[in-house]
Amino acid sequence: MTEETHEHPSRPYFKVLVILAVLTIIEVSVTYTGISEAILLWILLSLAFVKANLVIAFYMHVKYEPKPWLLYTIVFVLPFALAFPMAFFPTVG
Amino acid sequence: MNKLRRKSLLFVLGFLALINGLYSSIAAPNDYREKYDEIFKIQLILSVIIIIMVLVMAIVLLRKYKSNEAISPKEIKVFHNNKLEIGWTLVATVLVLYLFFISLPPTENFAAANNKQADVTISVIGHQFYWEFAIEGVVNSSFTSLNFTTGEIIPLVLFQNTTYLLKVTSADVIHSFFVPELGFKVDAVPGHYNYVYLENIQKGEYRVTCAEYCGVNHYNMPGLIKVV
Amino acid sequence: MATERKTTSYWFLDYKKFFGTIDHKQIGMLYMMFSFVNIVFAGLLALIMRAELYNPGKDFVESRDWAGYFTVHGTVMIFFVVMAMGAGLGNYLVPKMIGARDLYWPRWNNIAFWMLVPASYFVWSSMAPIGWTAYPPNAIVLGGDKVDRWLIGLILAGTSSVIGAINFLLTVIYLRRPGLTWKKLDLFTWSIVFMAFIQLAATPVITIGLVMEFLARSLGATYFSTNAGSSPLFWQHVFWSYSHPAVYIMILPAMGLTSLIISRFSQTEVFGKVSMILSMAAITLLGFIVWGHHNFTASPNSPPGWFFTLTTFLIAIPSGIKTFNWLLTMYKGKIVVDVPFLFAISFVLGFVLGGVTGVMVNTIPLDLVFHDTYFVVGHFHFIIIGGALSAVSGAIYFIYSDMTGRMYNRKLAYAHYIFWVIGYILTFGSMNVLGALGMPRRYYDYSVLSILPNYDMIVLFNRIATIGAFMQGIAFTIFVFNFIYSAFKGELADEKPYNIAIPRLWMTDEEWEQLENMEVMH
Amino acid sequence: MEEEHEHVSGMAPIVGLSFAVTGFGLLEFSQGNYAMAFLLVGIFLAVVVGSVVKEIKKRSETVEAHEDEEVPIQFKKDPIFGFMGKKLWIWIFLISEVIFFTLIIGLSFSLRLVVDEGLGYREIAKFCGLPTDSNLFGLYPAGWVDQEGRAPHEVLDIPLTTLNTFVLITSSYTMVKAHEAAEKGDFLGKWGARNYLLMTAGIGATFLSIQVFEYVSLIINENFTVQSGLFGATFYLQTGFHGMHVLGGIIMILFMVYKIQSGAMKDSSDVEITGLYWHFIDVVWIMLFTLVYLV
Repeated sequence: MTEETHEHPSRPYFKVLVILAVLTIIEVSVTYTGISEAILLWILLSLAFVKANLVIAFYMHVKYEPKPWLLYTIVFVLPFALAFPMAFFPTVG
Repeated sequence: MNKLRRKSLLFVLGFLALINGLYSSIAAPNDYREKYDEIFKIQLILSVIIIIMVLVMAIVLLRKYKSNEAISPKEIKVFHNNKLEIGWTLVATVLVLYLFFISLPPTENFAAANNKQADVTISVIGHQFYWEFAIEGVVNSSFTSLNFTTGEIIPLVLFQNTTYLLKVTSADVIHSFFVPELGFKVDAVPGHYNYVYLENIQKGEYRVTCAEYCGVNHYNMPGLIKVV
Repeated sequence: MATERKTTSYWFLDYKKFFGTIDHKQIGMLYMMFSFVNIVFAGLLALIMRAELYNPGKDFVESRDWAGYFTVHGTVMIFFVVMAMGAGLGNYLVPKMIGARDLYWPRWNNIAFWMLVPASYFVWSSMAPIGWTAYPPNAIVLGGDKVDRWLIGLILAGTSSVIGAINFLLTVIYLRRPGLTWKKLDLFTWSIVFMAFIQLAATPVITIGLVMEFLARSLGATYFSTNAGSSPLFWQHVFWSYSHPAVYIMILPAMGLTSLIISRFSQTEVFGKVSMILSMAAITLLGFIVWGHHNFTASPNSPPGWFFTLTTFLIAIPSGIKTFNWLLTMYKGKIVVDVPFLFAISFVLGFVLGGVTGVMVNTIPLDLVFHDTYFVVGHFHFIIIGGALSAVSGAIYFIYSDMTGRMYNRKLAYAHYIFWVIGYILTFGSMNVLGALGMPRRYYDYSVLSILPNYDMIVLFNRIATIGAFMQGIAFTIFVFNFIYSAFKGELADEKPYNIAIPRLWMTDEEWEQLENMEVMH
Repeated sequence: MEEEHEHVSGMAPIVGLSFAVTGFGLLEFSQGNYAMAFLLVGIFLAVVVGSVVKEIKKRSETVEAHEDEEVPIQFKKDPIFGFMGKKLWIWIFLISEVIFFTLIIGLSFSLRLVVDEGLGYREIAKFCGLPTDSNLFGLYPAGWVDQEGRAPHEVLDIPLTTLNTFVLITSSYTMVKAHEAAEKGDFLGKWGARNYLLMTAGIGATFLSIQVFEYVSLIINENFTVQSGLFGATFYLQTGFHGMHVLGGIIMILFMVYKIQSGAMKDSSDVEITGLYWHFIDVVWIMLFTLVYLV
């Protein structure tokens, strides 16, 4: 693990922080523009998705693991896919 | 071995004949029950065949390969037969899909009850521990299935030539409106309507029971449907 | 071996070891003892219930107590008997199977076990008259702390099972002996992997549900209340999204044990190992999208019943494949007929009987009659008692000499077997008949059904069921007696107690290598 | 280390059995005795903290690494999962957590979708051919509102929560810096892992205090409780569980600080594991903030 870190001496942690902050500001300000809830939902969801994945990729350094996609799939995509129908099927299905 | 095979074959045939005889002698009082009988017969016959097959296979294999000697690890064999495996996977799939597709029409029929037009709509309300019936659109038509002073059961009287839509709900906890002989049950859920469409029921008396645990007197939630 | 046994024999008499052991075998035995204690008392509850039902009318139990009994019987049997047995046998066997010294986290293993004890205390002390499904308006309106105790007990049990699951997964991933690839991993270990995955993935669901019900009871939160726009059916969905996969938590280790025992005692390898693994994977994944089949009569329209019928039917395919693979494992083998093997056959029988009745329950036109009747009770008892508990009993006989250093009494074991099989077929077979005759479950008194045309049959089959239940009671008494008596007085066991070529539990390094180099014959 | 040879652990069963104390705490909670409940849960936490501290102390006294701290002898690089090393367990645990939070947020949001007309679920459902009115939830009140008919943005203090979001994101940043420092072997320096971890814990505590303040003001000023319809009930469920995870994360970070301080920290993997957990909580908050507060 230590060798790998030396290969990436500087990771863009601060940059990510700034991007996250900016995205949050955009999110909050979008809610004050008064567009309809239905569109707002999708804008906010996609912004949140980007933010969440930034944290996962950089702060949880999935991006720097030897098998990023495997990890991402097993830990995030598969459980999400399992839980999603359980969450939404009862009410909206 | 032959003897065993012949015996088991006779046994299976006899059992199937018994089931067939049992089911052709009973006339179902309504549609739901008729479908139930039909599908249950098919499934029962298939089940009996499967169970007998498993038993026969187990007994035959056990008899044939029984030997109480230990062999050395080198002699252990691994058998592998892809064709056989794929074969029975396909058979199982076809069987299962067949069972699924014969169950579809009655399923849809039952689920679509709320879209049907009936002559009379009766709302059925579950209480702890009795049923309340009321004819929709008729004032003061409500009555309970139990006479509280005498403890008598008051029947819900239906006419054979009329079609009914039962609108089932509950006033307190979840109950289930279950008429075994008419082949249906629906849960009575507070704040939520379930529908049952009834037509062409044979004359007779049918016991209503509660099939969802609803409290101490769950077993004693009397009701009666009388068809005249 | 012989010297090692003397030290493992009566370790549990030392209180320090009894509480503090972090050895996987000893914790496995603790799990087994724990579930024995629970099964004895939960079984007694079942016998009391059956005795009450022997005659129609009220005999010697009050209705409210009776309702408490079936709640506790169900909950304890599921969480503290069958699941605990799975965890116990997994603890005992998995490290041996994969050649590890212990589990990955020995200490957490101990913590997970001792968490179960308070959990079972809370469930036992609840005696809540709600049924093990705890459907909301009923479970929420009940006063007192009974239901709260039940909820707390289950939350603790869930936490324990998540810890256990992570431990098993880590063990299998990291502690396999060199050369033991995923492909060579035996079927029991695979079954524990799938079981652990289900525990990991499904337990959060029930935790959320339990917490919601807990808050609804204690703070009046409106998760399931109709006035707030929700529905009591919401709980049913959350609950069954866990509880259906939970059924596979119980049955998967039993499947693994059956594969293990049948192949060992037939002295062959399991027929179609790859398809066995794929079947288990299919069962695991499909298990997460079938929960709606518990709600066909609760809301016939939505969510669409046909979807859940289809997915549930699909589970029948891998189950069928597994059944025939087990049977064909015997083909061209050299079968040593001994107690564990007979119990494995009993598993196959129970599994098939439960399986075909399961297909019936899943067909909606039939479910309209069978749902919440004794048919369902018969169905899942066939799977759990006839299936899972048979396999577990067989496995306990299998590893008995390794656990205690002594041999059980074979005659008593055969008596156990005969009473057990006849008992469960009588009880649960007649329960299936009762359901088809229209007797709903959780009925304290069936004399109210006297207007049904087949009332005589209902009485008759209730009596047969009671007789069968008492036969199972006798069988289990013999088992427990044999277990305890032989541990102290049984004859000392040989190094290899059964006349088998490769009892993998007792394998030497050479045997491991031979097994690993074995080629597949076509 | 005589204990180890006997395969006996004194603390483990005590920790396991002490869950009974939490159970009794919850029981008192359900009966309305909140003081007693917090006392009992406090006792449980004290037992856990005590045993972990004892364990860390014991490890700091031995020179060689503890047996279950090292990847075991039999460890063979698993072809699929082997690359993860010691942090595999937290990833496995996170699978469980992903399902947990997907369900909490998803169940709450799916309830909202059918109740809240404005979100356009009906149009999408019609477009996809799904049932537009769920039979399950027959009696909707109009909209996603509390008992007084207020929508989320009328009840919740969004500027304050935005601030809180910044706070949590910043804590994630300091956490990742702590990991970076730990990987370089800098544990005790001015910009070392310990100080960054302390900073993270402090910022996390700030987040929690703001959340507690928010709860109190919601309950007292706005009369917004778990009984305020589905909106209130699910709001407290989601944010409450998240808050509890933050609390757990802070405790975990403080353990790591103690571990560094006592010299038991041998490599960076523990900091990394704590970090993964902490960042996951951040991810959850990002979704929560969007779906609970903003939409």
